[in-house]
Amino acid sequence: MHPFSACPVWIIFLPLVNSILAFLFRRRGAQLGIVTAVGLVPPLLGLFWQVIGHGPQSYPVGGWGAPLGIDLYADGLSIIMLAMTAVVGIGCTLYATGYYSHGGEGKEKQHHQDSALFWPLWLLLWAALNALFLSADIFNLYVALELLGLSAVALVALAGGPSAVTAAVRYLLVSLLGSMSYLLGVALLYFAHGTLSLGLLGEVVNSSPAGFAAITLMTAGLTMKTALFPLHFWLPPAHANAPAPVSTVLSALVVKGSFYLLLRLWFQVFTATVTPSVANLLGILGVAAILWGSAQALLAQRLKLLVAYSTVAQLGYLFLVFPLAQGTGTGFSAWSGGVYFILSHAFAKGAAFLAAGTVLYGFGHDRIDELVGVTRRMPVTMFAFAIAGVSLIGLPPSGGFIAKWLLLNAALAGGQWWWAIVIVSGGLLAAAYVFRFFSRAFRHVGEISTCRRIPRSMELTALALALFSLGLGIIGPAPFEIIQISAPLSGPVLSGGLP
Amino acid sequence: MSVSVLYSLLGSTLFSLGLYGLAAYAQLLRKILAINIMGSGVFLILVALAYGPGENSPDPVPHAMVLTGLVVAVSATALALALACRVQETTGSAQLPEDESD
Amino acid sequence: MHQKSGFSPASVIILLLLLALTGFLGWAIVSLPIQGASLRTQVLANMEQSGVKNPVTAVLLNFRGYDTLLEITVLFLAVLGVWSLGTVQILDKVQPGGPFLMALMRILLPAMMVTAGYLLWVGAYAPGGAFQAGAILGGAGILLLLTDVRFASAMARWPLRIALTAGVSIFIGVAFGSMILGGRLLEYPRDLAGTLILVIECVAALSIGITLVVLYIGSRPSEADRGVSVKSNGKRKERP
Amino acid sequence: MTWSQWLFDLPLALVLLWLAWRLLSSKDLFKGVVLFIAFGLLMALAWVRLQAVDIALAEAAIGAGVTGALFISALHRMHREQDPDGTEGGEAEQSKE
Repeated sequence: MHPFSACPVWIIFLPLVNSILAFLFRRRGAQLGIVTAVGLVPPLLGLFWQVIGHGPQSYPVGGWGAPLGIDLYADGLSIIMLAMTAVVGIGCTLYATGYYSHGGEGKEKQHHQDSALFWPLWLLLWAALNALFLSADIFNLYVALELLGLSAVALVALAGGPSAVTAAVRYLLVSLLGSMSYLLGVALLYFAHGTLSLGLLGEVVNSSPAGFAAITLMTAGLTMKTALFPLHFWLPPAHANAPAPVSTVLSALVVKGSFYLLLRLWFQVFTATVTPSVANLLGILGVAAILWGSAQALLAQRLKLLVAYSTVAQLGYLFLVFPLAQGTGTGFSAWSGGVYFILSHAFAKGAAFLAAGTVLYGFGHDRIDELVGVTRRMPVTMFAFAIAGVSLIGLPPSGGFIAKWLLLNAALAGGQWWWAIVIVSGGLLAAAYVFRFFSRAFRHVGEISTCRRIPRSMELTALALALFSLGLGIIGPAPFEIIQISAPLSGPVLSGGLP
Repeated sequence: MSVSVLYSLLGSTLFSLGLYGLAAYAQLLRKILAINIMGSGVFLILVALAYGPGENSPDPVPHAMVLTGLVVAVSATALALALACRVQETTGSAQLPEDESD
Repeated sequence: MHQKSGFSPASVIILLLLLALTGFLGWAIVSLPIQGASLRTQVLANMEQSGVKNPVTAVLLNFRGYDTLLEITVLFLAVLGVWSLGTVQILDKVQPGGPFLMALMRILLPAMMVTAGYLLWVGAYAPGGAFQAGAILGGAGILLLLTDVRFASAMARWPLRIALTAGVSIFIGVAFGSMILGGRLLEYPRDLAGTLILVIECVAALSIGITLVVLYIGSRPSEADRGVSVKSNGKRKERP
Repeated sequence: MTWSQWLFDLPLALVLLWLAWRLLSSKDLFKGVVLFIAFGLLMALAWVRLQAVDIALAEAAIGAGVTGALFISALHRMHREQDPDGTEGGEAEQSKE
């Protein structure tokens, strides 16, 4: 057996074991978090090296192999997701060591949280994400989804206030409803085809009534968990009221977990079942999400709520992948645009939420109208927010630009120009809500409200994530080769050529 | 109509009924009850379809899935109930407010 | 007060939609192949190697043991989630009953323990196993919690944390142990499979039992009177 | 399916459905929870009917037993927090005895 073949196991179990340890040794949470962050790097590199060098890897847990047993599986999409999780996760871990270092003197809504429970929950969530991205079994994915959803809910509730607890319970109900719907789809698929393995299902699923019902149920459940308009109502309160590192993880990673699964199902399992009309429906809902989310972000009174509504809008773009991939020859362009969007949004939104969390931490509130001149108090944080804003708007040379460029390209090359209008106008709306905040933040005034001392790690991690979102645009084509590893769609990266 | 079909239709009816309960009632405990009914519906479909009248024993894989699902359901219910109690303690009411954002 | 009485047009539409959903599901179910493909034959063909004779136990703890491992993690997660919401004075929960109740408990509790043990043991070749046994242990624990001060105060001490994590820990331990012995994750050595499964089940049942009691308590048992300083959430709980 | 089986299955299915409806729509939450426990016990019967004894045991212990206890405990906690002037307060208070 190859010594590296066990890498996926370590990637899942290192955070899991550390979560248990962090529960047992309450005072060592931060250290265990850092141990996890550092310890994950070697197995991740090992897995990347294997996948990039030798193609997709699978690992039969228990030695049984699908369909009797459960397989772990990693291809290009999985390792991109794992890398994204690791980058944002490491950032959040470092941020949280600062955020929870002296949390006793909370102001206003910022209750003193029992950071002792943050660490086990966060590490468990990390384990759940890794398990989700590595699983190739639809029922195992259900358990991983539940693990992810419940740990996210518990983290939201950690903030403790009435709005956080209410948001958490709403989130929990939606999450459970989504899982139930997904599980029913799993049941139908199992009885129709006698297997739970993603790979095997991909070969046999057809457009039978059961297949059609399964994709409907699973898509409904997962879009609910991904907060697609009009099922987004739970997201803004949950993401805005959670503690700062938690908001970041929720917006940057957790919603991507269910979207990742949706991508897998649509493009690798239900290829024979999906119809252009359903894909268009998802695209239209995506458009509605872009418009509605941006409008709400423009109206938001609080910075974290603005960022949360921006997530609703940005998630809308992801759903454009489904109709855009239907065009002839545009499949890979749309697919890689979607994957790129997931990545760049994770980094940019991660940076934006960390920065917004720092503002809330420093000033004790995040009411936009009162945040006049904050750039002078926290220049590093505001710089990070600005870079993140560039990527959210989709200006060059950010990762957001490349993502939107790919999507635009797929739209124009496939003759679906109407989606292009939305992509462009969505960027303008994003510019509007980002500048709305900055017009106040940069204004020069004589007196600026006082700010509490901010740990260095909090400012620097936000900046690092922002730079990642920028770097994604600068390194340009490198990730395409990874995305291509056993991607379900083929075709040129850019069907219309470079600008 | 076979036993399998009868019970799986019962399962899908329970699923819809639970969905209705989840949507129609504002009281949190009732919503949580409704989720549990939905879960029972899904589990019933799994077990009913695993039951083959002609065979000696039913398919064990869905049974294992349901056992797993039951434990997940009780965990989620416990968390939901604890949250519902906190909602009441902090807001004074165990109902979800209608306005969405904060 | 919060219930709608009578039918508004909206509720009629909702009902029709739900009927449509039921019909849609029914249509999908009825269209399934009567004797469709299943993993039943594969499970039965590999029973010899699973170490147990009950197919459901074989699927749960061997063929799809990874699912079960994650599922026990979900139970652990539920405890984390519930504990993040505040603390409770555990002794408030205790309400020692009258002599009749105590006498009943003296009979009931041993009976529940024996049943749990029996279910654990029998799970290897007949219906039963860790979850059923754990649930009965949990029930016994809840009864004990309500009546016995000593047991209740034990819930506020640190060994509780070990008991809560023992199930998932032993599972992970065995999973990695089999990897060290040269197999895959959770690939039990053939001769030891039955024993290892029984060990996992015993520890998991105890953990599940304790976990259910802790979930029943509904908040973190306060350790304030144990001299450990984790009162932060307790403060939050006090309402003006 | 024979005639005698219909005599068992159909009533069981209808009673389960009726219980589910009643437990969701009952005005009194405490009654709803009691009906939920009854629902769980009858589900256990359905599991036995479908040759799923493993699940029947788990449902009786977890589904009906522990989940029911969780609901009653939560209900109790909510009523202790709130003044017992709600419409459902009276019966929940009685249930303690």
